[in-house]
Amino acid sequence: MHDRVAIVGVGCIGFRPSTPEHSYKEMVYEAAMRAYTDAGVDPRRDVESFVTVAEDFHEGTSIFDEYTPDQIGGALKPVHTITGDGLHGIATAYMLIRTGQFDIVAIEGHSKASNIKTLPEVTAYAQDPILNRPLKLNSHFIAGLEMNRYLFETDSTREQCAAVVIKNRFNALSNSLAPYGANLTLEDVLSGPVISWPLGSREIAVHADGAIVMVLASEEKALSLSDKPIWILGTGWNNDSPALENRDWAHSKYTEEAARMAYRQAGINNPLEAIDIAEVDDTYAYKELQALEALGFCREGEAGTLTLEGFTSPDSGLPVNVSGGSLGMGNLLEANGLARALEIVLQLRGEAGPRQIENVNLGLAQSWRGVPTTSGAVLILAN
Amino acid sequence: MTLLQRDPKAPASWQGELPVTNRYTYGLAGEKFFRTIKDEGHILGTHCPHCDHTYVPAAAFCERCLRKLDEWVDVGTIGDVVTYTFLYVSLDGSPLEKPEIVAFIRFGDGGLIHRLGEIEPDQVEIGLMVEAVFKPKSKRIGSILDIKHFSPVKI
Amino acid sequence: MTAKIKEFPGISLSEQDFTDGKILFNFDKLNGIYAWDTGVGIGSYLASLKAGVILGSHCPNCRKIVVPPRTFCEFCYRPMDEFVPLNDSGTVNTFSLCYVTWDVKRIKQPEIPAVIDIDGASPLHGIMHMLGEIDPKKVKIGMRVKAVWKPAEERQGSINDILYFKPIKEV
Amino acid sequence: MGMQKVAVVGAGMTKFVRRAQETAKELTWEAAHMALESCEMTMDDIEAVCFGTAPDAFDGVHLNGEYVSDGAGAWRKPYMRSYVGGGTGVFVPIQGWYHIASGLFDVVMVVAEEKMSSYYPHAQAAFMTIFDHTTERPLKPNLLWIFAMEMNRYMTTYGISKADIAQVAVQHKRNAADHPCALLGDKDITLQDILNSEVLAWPVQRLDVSPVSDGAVAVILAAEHIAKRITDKPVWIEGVGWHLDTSYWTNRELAYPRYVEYAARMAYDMAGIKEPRKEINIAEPYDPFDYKALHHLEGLQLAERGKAAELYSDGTASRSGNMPICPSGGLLGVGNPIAAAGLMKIAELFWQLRGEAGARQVPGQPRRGVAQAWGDLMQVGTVVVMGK
Repeated sequence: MHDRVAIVGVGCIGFRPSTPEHSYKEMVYEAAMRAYTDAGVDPRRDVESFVTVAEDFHEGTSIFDEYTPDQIGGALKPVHTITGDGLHGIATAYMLIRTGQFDIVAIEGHSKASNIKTLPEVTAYAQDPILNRPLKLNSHFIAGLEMNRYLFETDSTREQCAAVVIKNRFNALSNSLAPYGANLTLEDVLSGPVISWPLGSREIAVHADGAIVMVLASEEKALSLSDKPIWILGTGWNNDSPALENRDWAHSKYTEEAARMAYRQAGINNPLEAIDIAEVDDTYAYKELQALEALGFCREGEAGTLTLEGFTSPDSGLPVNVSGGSLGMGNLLEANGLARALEIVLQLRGEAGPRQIENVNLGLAQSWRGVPTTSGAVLILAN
Repeated sequence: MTLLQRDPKAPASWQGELPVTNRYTYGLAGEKFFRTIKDEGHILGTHCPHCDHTYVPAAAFCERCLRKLDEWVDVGTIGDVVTYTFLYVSLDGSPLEKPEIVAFIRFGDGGLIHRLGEIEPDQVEIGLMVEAVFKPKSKRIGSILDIKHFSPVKI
Repeated sequence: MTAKIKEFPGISLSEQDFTDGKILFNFDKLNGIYAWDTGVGIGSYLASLKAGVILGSHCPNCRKIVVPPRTFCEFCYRPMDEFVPLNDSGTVNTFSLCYVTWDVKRIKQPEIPAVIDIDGASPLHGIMHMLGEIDPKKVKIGMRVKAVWKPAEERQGSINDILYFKPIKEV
Repeated sequence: MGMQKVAVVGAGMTKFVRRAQETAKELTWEAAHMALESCEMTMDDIEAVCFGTAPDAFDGVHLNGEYVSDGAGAWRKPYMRSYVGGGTGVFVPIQGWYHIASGLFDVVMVVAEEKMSSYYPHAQAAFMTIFDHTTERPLKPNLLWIFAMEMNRYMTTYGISKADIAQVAVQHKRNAADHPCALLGDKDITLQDILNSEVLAWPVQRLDVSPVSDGAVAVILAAEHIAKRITDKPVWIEGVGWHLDTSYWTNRELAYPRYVEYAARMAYDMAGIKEPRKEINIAEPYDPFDYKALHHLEGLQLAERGKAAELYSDGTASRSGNMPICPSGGLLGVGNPIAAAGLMKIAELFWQLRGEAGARQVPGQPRRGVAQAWGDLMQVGTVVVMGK
């Protein structure tokens, strides 16, 4: 059994509102080639198993697993799909290596969101067909309900949520991978159209296309392949009730539970002390605040104040979403968690360029699968 | 990274649809839950004695312990607004001129997602007591839409 | 333990139960519209079909020619180096005589789908298409066939620019 | 430190029916609930949940794994859904296996569910969307096409007759008559019934095909130290394997499933099996169509290429034969709610190896079995070897 597992290669392509020059297979191939080159492996010879994260209706194909192997070098190899976020995929690769049956495993996630012409209706098809779908409501209503209850229970404000948008889109200006960098004011964010009050349109991450591939390896292989292996110290994932009728509307219970699992593995008791940098889900701005509380970085109701005070800015106490988050890099569907993890890997390697944070040794990535789900995952990485 | 040149006449994209058409049965619990809404205008839940949790809408099983639930309870037609939103976009993403008022209304330990009606947006608040307004019995088919909306309880 | 299981759950319904209103149910339909980016490989394939040519691509490493064309080889994982126009003829690798449409309608005259190994591509490299202008009883694996194209002005850059493949009359 | 050994310790399933009244969540719950009861466990004992279902189009819910999660017992637990098309049913126990073998968990609930009847009016129509959206779907393909074409290629390559193949359907449907959950068990069915059934897509006839069905199956997996505490009859997962071939199915030899061979070799290696024909006592190859069982027996190295039909004609495959094949009745007899059908084979081996299969019990105290599923575009093999 291999106890220690590291990320030894990363590759990506994108991230842009549309990518008409290549098909999804060609796009993924480029990201994968970069990851394999980065890891110094030949996928046909060295990579023993492959994991893809994808959902049929996001691809427009039933049984999308069929179309996953070729572009990642997995043809006629042990390949499987997880219908989860990229962090679920990393956790899967982590488990596969820990069994001792595999030394090197690759994980792929991508978005061709620009190809889905009816995305709101596709998203709504995830609602319960008997209880909810007959109401014919745009799925943003679920975020509106959640945000409103979150603000109510925690005494947080729309301004605090807007501060997340300002921070993350400003951070994105220093990230050449991020298409949605901007220098915004509170007024800019709050004056945008309302989508599902209290949720405004500028608090919603816009979709983008792109692909991310990572290569994971057992300790022995990692040390021989890489000068800068990034170790997986903990993985956690969890679901709250999928039913809108049974869930906790204010708290991200799945993140609390996923974090508990990951912290236990990593031996972390005080996350704020232990963790130097975090990338969390911000596909809706309030989700960042909710996540920071669920992850135990602060008490309930404090995340908004800390954000307004700049505590989560790059040069401050706990830099959060230095990459720009999903608000800056775009909502990448199943690849969202991989984008969060990618930034942590780059930061821990000291390869984050103009946005590099000093002295980072331990980082956390967190993801959520979007409305209407209650599915989240946490990954803890160290250099 | 490709050596090949894309044919300059290549079409940018290929258009198509994913034809998915479904028929959903309401299932073991849904059958009785919606029959009762249709025939009696009552809202039912099921209670899990093991977890001391009352599921509304009624469920056939407890999601926490997976035990079978057969203790049915009538939870009345009045509940409180746990959270609400004013929704300005329609199902296809186009803007709505007049927002929909959508709420989660608590019954038992669960509740229902529905529209609020007979109310102005500025009157909506968390904790507001609202009552189910049913369609006339003759128009009810056994659907969540047999409830027209929830409106403030008239005192 | 398991051997004690006597009763297995699961309630079986008939179509009549639905039409008689014995149970409650509803319908829905996904409005799922997509515009899939064709990219370099398939984009060029479609453009070639419009011009009346079946296009393949060549892997310099495996020395094989594949169809439909792609920009990288899935077996050696290296970039393909050139597009190769193939012949519009081939050999029936396998086929079926199908009396049911995709949406389960019965038909009297069978559709004849086939995998056709395309001339000019490496062995066992074919595409799926239909056979036509042939008596269903006479279709054989190994039979030589040729594409029947739509008139040039009606072609749209689609696999349907080929109407079907018909037998080549051996001289 | 060695890899944690993993055992199956409980199983449950629903009847396989043409149209279930239960929702997808309820079917899932019924199987999961029965699996818990079968080994006297509660949800407090379950540390993680693995779920399998094939395309979302059937249940008719986007992100279907999330929607069904409560039925599987995923509430506030680590939960993932794995997905390899038709191969999913035998993959999801592999997913459960790596959850435990990794050392992260000790007890995992594994559930597979399919409610094909929710795709209306015709479940088969959903399969049009498994083909390539740009290069194949415009031809309006039918799922039967690829099976019929693969069957034709297989028959022609090896000179196998329709009657050779129809023996499979006869035996599996007869076996299924003893399965309490079966949809199409028939003790009296004959070779002529199969050969005279309506032609759908030559060479495929109506009775060569397993029926569209609804159903769910669950098994509970446990690490060695727990398994031994729960039961004196754990059934060990001795080997697992899976392989996915290229998407370009028209660029492959269809007469032989090399992806099944690779998956089988992976599982046999792990199980330490050198001579599968001698060391495997029961086989549950995937049989959505009768020829597929033969195709897969060859891929599983349990028969020479083109010779699997002989296992049926010489009696080896019968329930009292040397290597009973699909004593459950298989998909052809029990039914084919896709992912659930694969996991049914795992449940069958569990019951058979414990001697709890009732009227279906194969004689001679079998020691080891193999279950296999197949899926995607004639493309994926998933294999699990189980032993006492």
